[in-house]
Amino acid sequence: MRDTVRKESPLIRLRLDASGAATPGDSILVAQERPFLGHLNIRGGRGDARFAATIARVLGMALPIAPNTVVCDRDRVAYWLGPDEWLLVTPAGGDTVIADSLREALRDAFSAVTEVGSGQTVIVLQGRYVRELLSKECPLDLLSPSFGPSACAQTRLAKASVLLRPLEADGMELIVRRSFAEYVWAWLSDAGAEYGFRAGT
Amino acid sequence: MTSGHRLAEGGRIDRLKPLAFTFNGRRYGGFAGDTLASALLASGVTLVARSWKYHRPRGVVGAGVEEPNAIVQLESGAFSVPNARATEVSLYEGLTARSVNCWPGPEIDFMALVQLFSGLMPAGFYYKTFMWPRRLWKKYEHYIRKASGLGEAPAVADASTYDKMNAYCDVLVAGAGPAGLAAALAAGRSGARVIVADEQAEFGGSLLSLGSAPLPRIGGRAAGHWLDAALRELRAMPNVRMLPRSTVFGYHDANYLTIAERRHDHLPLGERAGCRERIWRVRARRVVLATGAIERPLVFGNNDRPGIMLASAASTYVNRYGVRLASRAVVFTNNDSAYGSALDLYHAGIEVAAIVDSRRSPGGEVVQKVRDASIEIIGGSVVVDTRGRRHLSAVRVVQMDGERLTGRPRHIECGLLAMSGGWSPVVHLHAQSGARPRFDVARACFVPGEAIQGERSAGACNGTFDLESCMGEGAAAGAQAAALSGFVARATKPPAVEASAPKAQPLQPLWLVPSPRGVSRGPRQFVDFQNDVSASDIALAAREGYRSIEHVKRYTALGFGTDQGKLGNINGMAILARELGQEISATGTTTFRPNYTPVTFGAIAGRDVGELFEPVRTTALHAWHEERGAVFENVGQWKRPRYFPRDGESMHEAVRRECLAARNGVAIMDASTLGKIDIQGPDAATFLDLVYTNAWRKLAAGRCRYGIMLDENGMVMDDGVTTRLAENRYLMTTTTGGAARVLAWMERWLQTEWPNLKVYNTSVTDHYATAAIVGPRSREVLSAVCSDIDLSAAAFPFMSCRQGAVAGAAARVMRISFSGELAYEVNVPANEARHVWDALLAAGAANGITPYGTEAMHVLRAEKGYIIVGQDTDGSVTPADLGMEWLVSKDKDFIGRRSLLRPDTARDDRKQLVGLLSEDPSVVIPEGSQLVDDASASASAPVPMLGHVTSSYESPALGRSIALALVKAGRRRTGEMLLAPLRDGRRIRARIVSPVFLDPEGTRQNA
Amino acid sequence: MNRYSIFTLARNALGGHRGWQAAWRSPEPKRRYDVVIVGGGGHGLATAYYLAREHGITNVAVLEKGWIGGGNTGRNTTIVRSNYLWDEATHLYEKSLKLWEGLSQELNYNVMFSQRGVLNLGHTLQDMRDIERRVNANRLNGVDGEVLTTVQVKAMVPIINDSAHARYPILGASLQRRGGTARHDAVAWGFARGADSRGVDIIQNCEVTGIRRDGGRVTGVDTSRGFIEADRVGVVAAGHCGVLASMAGIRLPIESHPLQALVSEPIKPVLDTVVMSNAVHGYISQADKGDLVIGAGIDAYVGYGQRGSFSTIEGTLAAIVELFPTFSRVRMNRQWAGIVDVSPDACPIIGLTPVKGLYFNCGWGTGGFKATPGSGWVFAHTIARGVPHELNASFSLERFATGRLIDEHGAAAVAH
Amino acid sequence: MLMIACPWCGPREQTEFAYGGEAHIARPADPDAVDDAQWADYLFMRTNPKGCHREQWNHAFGCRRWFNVERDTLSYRITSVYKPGERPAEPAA
Ligand SMILES: Cc1cc2nc3c(=O)[nH]c(=O)nc-3n(C[C@H](O)[C@H](O)[C@H](O)COP(=O)(O)OP(=O)(O)OC[C@H]3O[C@@H](n4cnc5c(N)ncnc54)[C@H](O)[C@@H]3O)c2cc1C
Ligand SMILES: NC(=O)c1ccc[n+]([C@@H]2O[C@H](COP(=O)([O-])OP(=O)(O)OC[C@H]3O[C@@H](n4cnc5c(N)ncnc54)[C@H](O)[C@@H]3O)[C@@H](O)[C@H]2O)c1
Ligand SMILES: Cc1cc2nc3c(=O)[nH]c(=O)nc-3n(C[C@H](O)[C@H](O)[C@H](O)COP(=O)(O)O)c2cc1C
Ligand SMILES: [Zn+2]
Repeated sequence: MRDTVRKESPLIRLRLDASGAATPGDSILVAQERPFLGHLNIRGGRGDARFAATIARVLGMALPIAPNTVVCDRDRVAYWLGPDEWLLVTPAGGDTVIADSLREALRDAFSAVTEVGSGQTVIVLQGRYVRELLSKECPLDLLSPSFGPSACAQTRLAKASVLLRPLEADGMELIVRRSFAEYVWAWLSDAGAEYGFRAGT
Repeated sequence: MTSGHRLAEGGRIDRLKPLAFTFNGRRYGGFAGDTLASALLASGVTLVARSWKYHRPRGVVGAGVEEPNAIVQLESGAFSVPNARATEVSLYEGLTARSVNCWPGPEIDFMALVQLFSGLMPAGFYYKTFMWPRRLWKKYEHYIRKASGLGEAPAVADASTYDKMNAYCDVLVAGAGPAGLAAALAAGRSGARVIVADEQAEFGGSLLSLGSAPLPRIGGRAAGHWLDAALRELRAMPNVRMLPRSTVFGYHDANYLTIAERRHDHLPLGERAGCRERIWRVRARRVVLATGAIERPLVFGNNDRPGIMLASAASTYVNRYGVRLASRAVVFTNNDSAYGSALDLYHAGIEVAAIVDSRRSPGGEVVQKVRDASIEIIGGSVVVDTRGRRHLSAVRVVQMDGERLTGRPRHIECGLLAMSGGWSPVVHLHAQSGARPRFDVARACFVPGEAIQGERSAGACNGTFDLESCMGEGAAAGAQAAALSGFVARATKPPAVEASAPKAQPLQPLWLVPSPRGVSRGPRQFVDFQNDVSASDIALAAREGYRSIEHVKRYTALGFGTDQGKLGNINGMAILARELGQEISATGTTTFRPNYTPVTFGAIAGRDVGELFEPVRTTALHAWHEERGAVFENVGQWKRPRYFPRDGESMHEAVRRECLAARNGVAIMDASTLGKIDIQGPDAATFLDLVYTNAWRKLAAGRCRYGIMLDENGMVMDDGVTTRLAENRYLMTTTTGGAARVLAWMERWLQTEWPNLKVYNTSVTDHYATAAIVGPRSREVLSAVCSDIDLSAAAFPFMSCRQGAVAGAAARVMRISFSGELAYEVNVPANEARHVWDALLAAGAANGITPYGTEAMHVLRAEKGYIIVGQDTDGSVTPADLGMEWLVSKDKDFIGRRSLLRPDTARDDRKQLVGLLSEDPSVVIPEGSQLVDDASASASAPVPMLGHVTSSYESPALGRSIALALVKAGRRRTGEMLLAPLRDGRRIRARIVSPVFLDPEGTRQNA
Repeated sequence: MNRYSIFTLARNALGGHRGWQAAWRSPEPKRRYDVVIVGGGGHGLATAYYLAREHGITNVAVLEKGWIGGGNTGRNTTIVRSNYLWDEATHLYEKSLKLWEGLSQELNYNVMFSQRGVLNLGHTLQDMRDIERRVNANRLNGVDGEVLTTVQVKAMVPIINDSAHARYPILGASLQRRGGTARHDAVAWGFARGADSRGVDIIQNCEVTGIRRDGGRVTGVDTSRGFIEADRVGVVAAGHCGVLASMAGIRLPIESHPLQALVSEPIKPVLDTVVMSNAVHGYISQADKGDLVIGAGIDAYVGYGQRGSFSTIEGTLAAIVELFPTFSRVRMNRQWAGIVDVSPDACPIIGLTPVKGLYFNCGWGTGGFKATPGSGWVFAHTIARGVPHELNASFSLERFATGRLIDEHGAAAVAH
Repeated sequence: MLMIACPWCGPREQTEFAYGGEAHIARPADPDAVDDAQWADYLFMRTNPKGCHREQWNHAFGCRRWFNVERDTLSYRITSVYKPGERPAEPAA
């Protein structure tokens, strides 16, 4: 029954699917939406050593302990959001199962597992000038090499909060809230015009 | 050797690239590399402006940002730039400019008539006049305003776009003269991240203005070659960012500096693409200030005529722009540097009639060179006055003995007077950083004081005036800055400089040239050219008790102009010090503030205008609303449908239809914008008990409850329904506008006051979309798309929650009602919202399901007497004021409770929420109306007011108007008749009733 | 005292303006005064003036740590209006406005009070409800006020962005025609001159460093120029009132914040009205000299630095360009900040303290310039009589304990 | 423009944070045990010093944690950053 439910991503109104593929290059900066991934907000671990172990057992991967880092495991990425807060991004549909098993395993622990997948979306930017583009209204030192793969940061992009994760080869992943997604996209395309901003699929 | 006013050769202009431009309607020619000022001078145009107050003829005085006079309006329409400084404007093909503040033009300016009355217009004259008769002040002021201002704001919107950039660097170098370049090279070679910015089009600073005569050699080669090589080297370094045409305009706390980069304005209008300006916000570990020095004018009689300029500016026009400024010149100085200028003029073929030097017996190498060129040196003398109508024609030279003028005056004819009163280091950024410049008596200038932030000054801005030392300081500062940022700077010896400024004889401070008839009676001796402040104005201010330099600034307008007193301030301070018999250090400076030079509003606004002014937040159903022609309302950052007009309907008709559908059939609303917070943890109930006024522990899982929360002052701050999803899990809803505030508020209490409470809050506002299905037919409609929830009243009672599939989507359905009808709120993941919404509309089609907006929602809730926080409350309303004592627990503490017990807050005659029915049911009392009683209705002001109308509508269900109001002791007055006096003179009579107009028993919602 | 008029000006012109006396003396402090006023801003000087004029108390010193008018009086955006929401505030500010209307003549000093009208724009439906409520209340209180439509706003301010497609379109405005601006420095100087001519000593560069008390009574103040005895001390030190309160051992419900302002380069007249917007957060007027005077936001943190954050300036100029697109190419010349004393209900505290003879007048926050004459008038009364005037009776310190706040935040109007 | 070292995320720019006012104002454990004046003291009275100030900040655009900052209100210089429940580091002698 569930399969028949039609989904719409936060950026549906932009009709990105119609925009065709573009390859990033010197004068092209490509942005894509990665819709419908599973997003789980995980809270816990305050003074509870078992929490980490339980998570690691259930997920088969550890949560990042160092602030502003990620742990990637195959197709899942865990982001540090706070000293007792993480985001787990899974392939589409994967979140429900994981959420259920986490809740079950953490039954007795002070914790919270919350589905937030419809509340945010992923935008991937690719191209040589991605960091320069974001630097326009992100106050982080994005041109510093220390912000590389395995790092992540919750920060500000213009007037929206974003979660940033550097990808290999000039890529950057942005996780934005659904209701801010169009604003962020509009900002990116406006500020990115000089770098040949294009929507990709 | 020359053709007209342009030298045949030399300078950095490109004679192969002629450019045409228009000034005051006349066409002229210049070359690539010119500024507007140099092109005008090379075209023989010297009268370029009229002064602000007296409309005196004015010419170009400087060659850079210090220029006070040559203010022009550039271009027109969307490209118009008010108050551009001709000395900063790069010439381009087709440039159009005109003088400002004169009519019809600077040559003939009718406003110059005010000069006749200038005796009546000393500093602060307007404080003494225009007071009688009182009512005429408006007229006087009208003319004062007309006379004020320089350029004009464009009349049309700006077509340009602006950009901003955040940048981090190890070393920021402000200024790319020899000191700055040496610093950038030293820091850049260490591998440090370097940004070097200079306000000019070309890097090089004063090196760009060197003449051919005493040409220094740097590192064994001609200065120009060294410069080219240095720039090549810098360009090749990937760690160095060079920003020409970029002014460091602000030095803020924590080594945060702001830079305005101008990317466009040097290009012909047709070639301008991309953003016009870019603001750089730089976090620098260390800063090297290498901003140079500005030459000081001398203060003597009629020192403001066109043809009188700074000696260094004269050099620049001759050397850098190849301008033949005049055929005959006089130089007036108190120091050596103007001797170099004299030589520059001389080598350019300009006759230098004399150097007037206030020092009795100038000597030394450079003086000798001048003598060798057979230029007369008149020592121990000063220029006391000048002649000329629209241009300088002669100067009057008198011998000076101490402060006394002696001997016979001598007139020397000349078309150019190049003056130098010494140099003022550009300590502006240093001072902005919080440091205090100190007065250096030996060098007779303010120099940087002790650093407060991570900065160091090098070169002329540090009071160092010879090239070799400037470069040495620059290199040292650059290397030190890199080292302090953790880089290893190889100790490279700064390049040796040969034949730079020959050993100097000390300057003789000369702040005010004695006036033959005394300062107050003699010809005006201008201190601040732009604001027409003269030495006598400063003396007057001091005499009248305005003794602080800050008072003098404000009384006379000294330094208030677009140049911020870059030329005049120092002389003004010294003149004041003399008037008060103080040291200059005791007088001090006025406060240096950003901006170093003016910055375009649009650039500082950046992209945050128009569509991007503020994020537009929309729900997952926004596209549908648009398709259905919704009229939207801004609620915080959200766009919410206000109503859905059908063809030709007015708002009134649409809202009426929507309301009736909800009351009689079924209606549907997008309620997704409500804040939703998932609250989990063993202490969740305890926590809710603290943030809400009512009790939460006993609420059963699967049940919902309305709550209000107070601020600690006891006033209502938000409300909403919270559902207990499970033993340790609640879903809280908040108002649309309050969502972020409430979450932040709860987090703050948890993290700082009650860290031991085991509670986690997660915002799920964006994750869930919410459809409210409202009306007697809502059960029917919902059951058509939801088979796994028993929707019967018994199985699914009012104020409870069920999980199930709605149109196949996993949903939480709450049976809650903001309308008083049988109603359900369906929460589904927002990605599936449209699917579910479409299904609900399809299922309701047969029942005429009607989408409705916030306006109908407001009417429906008002009929039930439900409040809107922020509309029916205003931050001064308690639960009791709203008649909600029943929601206030007596058995527990909660935020704001203690405040409710204070005598004023506990009063029972406070403003209370009541219902109002106008006597004439067809009259809707305007929201915001004030209410008075019969007795005071005809009283004269102040009329005692009892309260005001917070919400007011025509109620389709009741067939009449209704209103809610906050009224003093309102509940006790139930039944009384009040009056709402309207501004149009009408008085609406209305009776106080219960705020619940419809179905007080709640039978409809419990159906 | 020289009288100021066009005739005396003409007469003095003949003498090269050498005949003018000092507008105020610069005396050495005496050992004792009947009343010491701490703070030589507009409010302190006005207090001294009215003490002398209305109550005949002339053995008064105004102690100023720097130069008079150098605090917020000299760094504000000079908006004057009286259309506040709550009765108490309205009456106080209206008293002030009435004094403004004759101030130049009364002081014989042109303070350039210019009633060019103040517009408060509404951008949301709730803004408009609030405007209706406030204007209705004003009129019943005898204060002029009108509600304008968007079209009327546009007619008054042709350069304003009246697009219905703006992010926050202008839905209307309130207008107080009697509101306007005044020349801030002149207000301080005019009151100083008036007070001085009645015998008040204005002592600059005299910082109060301690408040001495004998048990529950105040006995005088320690200053950078020695101890000065007085059994009545009125503190009117705006941003520094918290510092002075702690000298007297009392605490105030006040926080001091940086509030910034900026001016453009002078341009020819284009904006004849004061325009304030709450939702888009900017307020602007054009000074007689031609510069656009723009108030920037308040920084959230406590700050005594007379400087704020650049981000605040960015937000303000975005709002200004959004409201006035033709100002995009105008340039910002200078920015600065003052230290504003913000109270929890955005209303002042004027009255007695637990220490006998010690009076405080503070908490004017972002909006006290307009109150200068009125504030001085009621404070003089309070000090002279030892009890508040009925106009400031509600503005007591006790209200924070009883809960009787006068919550001007509720007015949803910026308090300038 | 401050640069604030979030105890978790490290130095971040001021615009990522929200200010929370004076720190270490404890809510009366039993609000009923205090009189109106004491309650007003807790609610409204602030030390508002010119100089060293301990205050709360929230890393609003980052990890959303509240923490304490010791800052000079005149120079705006930050002298210490510490987590809730902790005391500021003693200034180095
Ligand atoms: C940017 C800005 C814009 C504003 N805009 C407006 C506006 O448009 N309209 C409006 O009505 N209001 C406005 N205000 C508010 C208004 O400026 C103030 O409320 C008002 O000027 C306060 O006047 P005052 O005389 O009380 O304070 P101030 O003028 O600040 O005077 C207090 C004086 O006390 C002195 N002092 C402090 N400590 C001591 C001590 N220990 N010893 C001796 N002297 C001391 C100070 O040096 C200062 O001179 C604005 C304020 C600012 C900063
Ligand atoms: N003979 C004398 O008495 C005398 C006096 C002064 C200077 N000089 C000579 O001038 C030279 C000084 O060299 P220097 O490098 O110190 O200064 P400089 O004047 O050569 O260079 C300073 C540069 O900084 C730029 N600048 C200033 N403020 C800026 C800002 N806020 N943002 C961006 N750019 C800014 C200027 O436009 C200029 O290009 C030396 O050669 C020295 O001998 C001689
Ligand atoms: C209403 C008003 C108008 C002002 N206009 C100007 C102006 O035209 N030019 C200028 O340089 N400064 C102007 N200023 C700012 C002052 O120069 C100064 O910055 C301000 O009084 C604060 O003092 P400070 O910068 O010395 O601390 C103005 C200030 C005010 C309050
Ligand atoms: Zn953080």
